[in-house]
Amino acid sequence: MATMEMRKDLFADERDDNLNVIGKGVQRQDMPGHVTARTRFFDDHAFDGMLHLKVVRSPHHHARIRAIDTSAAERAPGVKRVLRGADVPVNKNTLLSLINFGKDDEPSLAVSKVSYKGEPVVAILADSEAQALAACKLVRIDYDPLPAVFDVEETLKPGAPVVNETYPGNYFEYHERFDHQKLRFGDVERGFAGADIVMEHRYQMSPIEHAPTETNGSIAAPEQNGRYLVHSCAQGLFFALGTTAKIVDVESNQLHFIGGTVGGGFGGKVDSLTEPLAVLGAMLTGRPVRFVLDREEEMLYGSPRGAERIYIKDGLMRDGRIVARHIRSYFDAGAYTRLSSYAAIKCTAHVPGPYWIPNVASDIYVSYTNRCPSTAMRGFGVTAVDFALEVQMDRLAEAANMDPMELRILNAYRDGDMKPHRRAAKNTALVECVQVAAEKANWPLSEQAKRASSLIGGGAGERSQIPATQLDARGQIGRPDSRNGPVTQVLPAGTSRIAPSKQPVMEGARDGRATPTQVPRYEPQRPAAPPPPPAYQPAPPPYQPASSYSPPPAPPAPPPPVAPAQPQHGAVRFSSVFGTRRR
Amino acid sequence: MARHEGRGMASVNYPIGMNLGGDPSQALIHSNPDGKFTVALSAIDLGQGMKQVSRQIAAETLGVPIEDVYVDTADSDTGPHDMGSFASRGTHRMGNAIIVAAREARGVLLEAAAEELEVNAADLVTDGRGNIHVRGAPSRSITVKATAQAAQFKQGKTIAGRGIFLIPLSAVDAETGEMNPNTAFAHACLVADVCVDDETGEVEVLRMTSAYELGRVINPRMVEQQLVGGAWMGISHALYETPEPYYPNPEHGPRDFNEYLMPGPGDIAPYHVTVLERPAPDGPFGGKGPGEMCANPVLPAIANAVYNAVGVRVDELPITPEKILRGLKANGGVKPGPRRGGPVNWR
Amino acid sequence: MLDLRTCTSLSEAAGILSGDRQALLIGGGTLVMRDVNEGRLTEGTLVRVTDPAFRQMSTGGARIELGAGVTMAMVLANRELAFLHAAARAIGGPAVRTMATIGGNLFAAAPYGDFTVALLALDAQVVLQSGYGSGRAVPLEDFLSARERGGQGLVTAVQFARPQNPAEFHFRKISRVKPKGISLLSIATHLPLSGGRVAQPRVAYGAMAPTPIRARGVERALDGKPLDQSAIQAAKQAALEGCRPATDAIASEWYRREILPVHLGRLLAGEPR
Amino acid sequence: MAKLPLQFRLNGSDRATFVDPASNLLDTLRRGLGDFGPKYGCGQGTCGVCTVLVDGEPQLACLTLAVSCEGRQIETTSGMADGPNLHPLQDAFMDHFAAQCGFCTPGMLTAARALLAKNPQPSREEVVEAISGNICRCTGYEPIIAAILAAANAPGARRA
Repeated sequence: MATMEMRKDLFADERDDNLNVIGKGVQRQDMPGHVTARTRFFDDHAFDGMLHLKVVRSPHHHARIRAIDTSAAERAPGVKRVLRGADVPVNKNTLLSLINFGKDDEPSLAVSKVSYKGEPVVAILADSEAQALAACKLVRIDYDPLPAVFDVEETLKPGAPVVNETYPGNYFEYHERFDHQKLRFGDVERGFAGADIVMEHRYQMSPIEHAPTETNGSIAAPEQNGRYLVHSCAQGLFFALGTTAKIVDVESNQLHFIGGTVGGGFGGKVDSLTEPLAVLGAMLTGRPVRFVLDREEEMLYGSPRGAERIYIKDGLMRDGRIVARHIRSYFDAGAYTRLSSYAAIKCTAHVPGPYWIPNVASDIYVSYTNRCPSTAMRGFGVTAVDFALEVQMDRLAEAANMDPMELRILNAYRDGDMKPHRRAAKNTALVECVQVAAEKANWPLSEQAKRASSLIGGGAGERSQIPATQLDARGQIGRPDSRNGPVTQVLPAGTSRIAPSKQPVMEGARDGRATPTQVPRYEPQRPAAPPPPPAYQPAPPPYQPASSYSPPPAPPAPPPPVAPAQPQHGAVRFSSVFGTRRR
Repeated sequence: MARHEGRGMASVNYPIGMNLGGDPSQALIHSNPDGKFTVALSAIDLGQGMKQVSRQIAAETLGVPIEDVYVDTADSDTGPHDMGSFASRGTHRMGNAIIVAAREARGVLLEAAAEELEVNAADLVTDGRGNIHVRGAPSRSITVKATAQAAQFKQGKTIAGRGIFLIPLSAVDAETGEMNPNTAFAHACLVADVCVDDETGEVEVLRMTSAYELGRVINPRMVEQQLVGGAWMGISHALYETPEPYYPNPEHGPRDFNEYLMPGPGDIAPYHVTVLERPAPDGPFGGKGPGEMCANPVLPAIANAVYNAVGVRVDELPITPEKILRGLKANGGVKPGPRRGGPVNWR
Repeated sequence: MLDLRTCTSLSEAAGILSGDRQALLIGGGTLVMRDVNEGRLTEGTLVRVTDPAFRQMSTGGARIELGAGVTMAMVLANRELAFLHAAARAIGGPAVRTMATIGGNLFAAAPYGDFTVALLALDAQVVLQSGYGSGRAVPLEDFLSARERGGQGLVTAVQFARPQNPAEFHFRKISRVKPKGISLLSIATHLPLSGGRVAQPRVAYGAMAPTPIRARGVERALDGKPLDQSAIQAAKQAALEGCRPATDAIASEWYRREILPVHLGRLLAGEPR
Repeated sequence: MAKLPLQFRLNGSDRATFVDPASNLLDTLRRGLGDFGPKYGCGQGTCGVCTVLVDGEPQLACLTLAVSCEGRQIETTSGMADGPNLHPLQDAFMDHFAAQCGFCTPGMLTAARALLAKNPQPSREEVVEAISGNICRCTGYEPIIAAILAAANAPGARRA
């Protein structure tokens, strides 16, 4: 019931299809292991004398910890060690500290207060899972409940409970200046004033759980030479290694991470939820330690795709052109930052969607609330805003009394159009996707829409220009009163403040050439003898070019221009993008 | 009882790779003495197919059969640094690093073969089936295996390569949001046909039709896996999923796969995808990355189709039967929108 | 830590259960093992029964008796129980049905316990054994209302009369997920027709209260009436009598109340869900 | 608490071990006997990744009391291939690209194997029912259903 076809005729002159194995539906390297159950995931490793780690989690959304009594748990059968916050060498971290982004704000084990229901407070290491679970029940924690806040806008109001002391305003701090990330392009207010129709709507996405069939977990075991082997399900092996090295305070070469084969992630395995405590446990006990979330923990405390609330205000002309768009959005980070600060930047770059609009502004907030910290998920920073944008587009089509497909094609960005983040669009193909989907769905399009192209009309006139832009100082850190401030400055048309991106670095090739698309060419003349079958012969691929289109003869495409050699050899250093990092 | 059909669409683009750059990937490739290659990485395969994508890119660039390449990932003792598998960066970033490494290894391979054949390396080509021969003269050839043996035991050459791909980190302007976010974008448009029960608010997705532009398709079977599985996830996000069913009220969170709602194997909608390939100028063989975006257009397309069917806008995900039923009551009944097109052009 | 006692006779098990407050019967394991795995159950004794009587089925006659250890798969494999197949298939997937027992289903908290809804509409009796004495049969409805208090003894079997016309018995489970999802609600109806009129109907719901409940208002509305539009309308009017549905991860109380009459009406009218 | 002795046949071989009284079959297979074919996905009976055959019937190893398997025949995906020859279901899963991350695959194959052993020519609806207790988060189920339907038509598919 699912079928796929390839439209090789479209953009054929931009491709050289004379390739050997690229573009072929050959069998996956990992498939034989999957069907024979020989694929080894992190938990499929046996260790003698392995301990099992379970954590005691907060039953409160927000509470002060008055006392922790682990004495009964320490005496329980099979218990080998009990860990508390004081046992964690660096008990405060933020994931993106590895790229100098944001302040350390999250403990591995809570010490003086808990900021979400499910926050780990104590870890138990025991000979069996059952013993660890039984001992967890013996830990006595005396809590003093605090008022909690769950709404992304309520939490930004003066007087709201402080969720995260590192960010006392309950928002992530951008550039050490603002409580949100700004995007300003043109003059949206003038755009609205000149529009035939102005509409604003509110959209919301609830959190979403990654729900991989394999839960988060890891096994850490002492290796030789004071090193520790870690079987990990991390989506970023060195990300997990670096985070662990920082938290347990060891050099990175004392950790030997093995992973790469993960039972689904979707973004839910970038947070290093288990590795630091597993390694710490192995260090302190000298035994292998297994720390695996159970399904309920994964569902409720394994960090979801964060919720978002999005307001979109559009200025529309009766002919369907969008002339101004303002987006105000709130990411629900939960109690700690994790990766939400990055999602807001990605979202800012995505505004206003795949359309060219002359006046665009956005204000993207990251709000802290007393819920499980959220993290990346498939489509991070984009999925919710795409939902909002495209439902809004449906509303605009109705308001303009226009077909929704036609409205998309009319406003679609094309090659050469200036995006609000002040870089020209290239390699676009929205128009063609709309045309092909309409054709296959038997959704009629006007002749004009059928003739449209991503290659035509982009960058014409003002479409390639950076307009004069109104700036403001709204939303200064610690000054919610400044959120409705005036325009402070008009940036002249054409102004750019950020240096254009450097060419990609591809150091390593012996000739030093950075030419990714310059690949080996094959003799066009093939021997008559058929090639030997690959080890795993897939079923005949059902991909055929659409029959209604006869693909043009494929002339050998000229090789793309060779980029100049890049003299950079490891000279790139991370620099702070926003804010500061205080360790 | 009345069931109402409706149709909605959405079009989207998606950025490939970490937003501001600064996310390097490294690859190491070496041959054993029999001309079989190992690609050592720290990339992660979560099911998206990182190992096979890497293997195909390496085999293509080396010019050897796919069976002669094995991807070994991820071991931090042997695999060089990589940021990880997220942000649709695997194929684009790691693919490029592998190309760089494989080109270097190929260069040594051809030099070793040239020495054995007593020709100029620049005149040599590979046939992708384990042979190296003089351009235009297939009879003057040597196998990759014989070449590797000669390199190791006679010539003392390491047939190996190293590669890194890095888009340098960009800053972001505080006041304008100016930045260098991404270098490649994929595109999609999706049409959803739904049926809404006006007494229960239940939505059945009848079928979906989409077009995806993904740059060069490295492996069409794996692209199909991502797009079909991702569309299922899109339906799931649109109509079913959340760990906070009454958000922002945090109560009643699901604890298991019974309480966490996702479409079952009996809820699958027929789906047709057309794939377009506009190669990314800086992608590996023009490849982009379909892994993340494939759910995104489904959510708004279904929301718009529900509106077309019964006139209810549900602006808060997920679009549960309860929200639709409340909308129908608020609207005083069904208000269908215009019919859009006829039966789909596929079976 | 947990201990295990394997009992070869039902009376031995009943004796342990009445003498040890920390003893708990483990049947198919679908409820108890989950509590063990998740650490809710860490102390006490699991009591396992290997007595063949526990899994005995007597299905040939007018009076049916099913041992409490009979699994959903066993019900599905028995053609004489065809009228119960829809209810048995409503429990989990095939692997759960190999394990899940009729006795265990009697203890499943809302929104689980769909098979019990069918038994309630069949006016079933629960056979209970306390201590080493002999069993006593109590109406299922009484058993369910006392369930939370516990201490009723060991459930050894359920008994019910075979519907004279199996076509007059219906079960329907309403889920979000197909083919296997937990209940928004479930409905079982047994509507014997006599001279074209419904005679002594029994209607039961799942997930509309903490335990399966009888729909007495619906039963009254249908009793003695031909099953026509006006009777169905009256039944829908009375559908919510006695309902106390929960708000949970699947649906709100409001939604369950809204759709119960709709699905009841469709079932009574013979329409698809 | 003393451990209990336990013996059963696992994929055709006699195996013996000692278990805690309340141990489940999944831990026994994985950590007691080293068969990592069945996976841990939930411990709740809601995901199906630990599905094994006990005397030919599908059961969830995570909810199965280990001692209840005394003397019984346990079959897992690890023993599904006949030496180097894959089971037709395994071939069909490969042909249809019916796995992505591969974590649900052992349980899916076992659920499908239980179906075909009893019903060699299932309808699509019967296939859907057979895998209804098995969660797949990657594929959207479609290639899995197609693979099982294709395997049903292959020779030797009923091979247990």
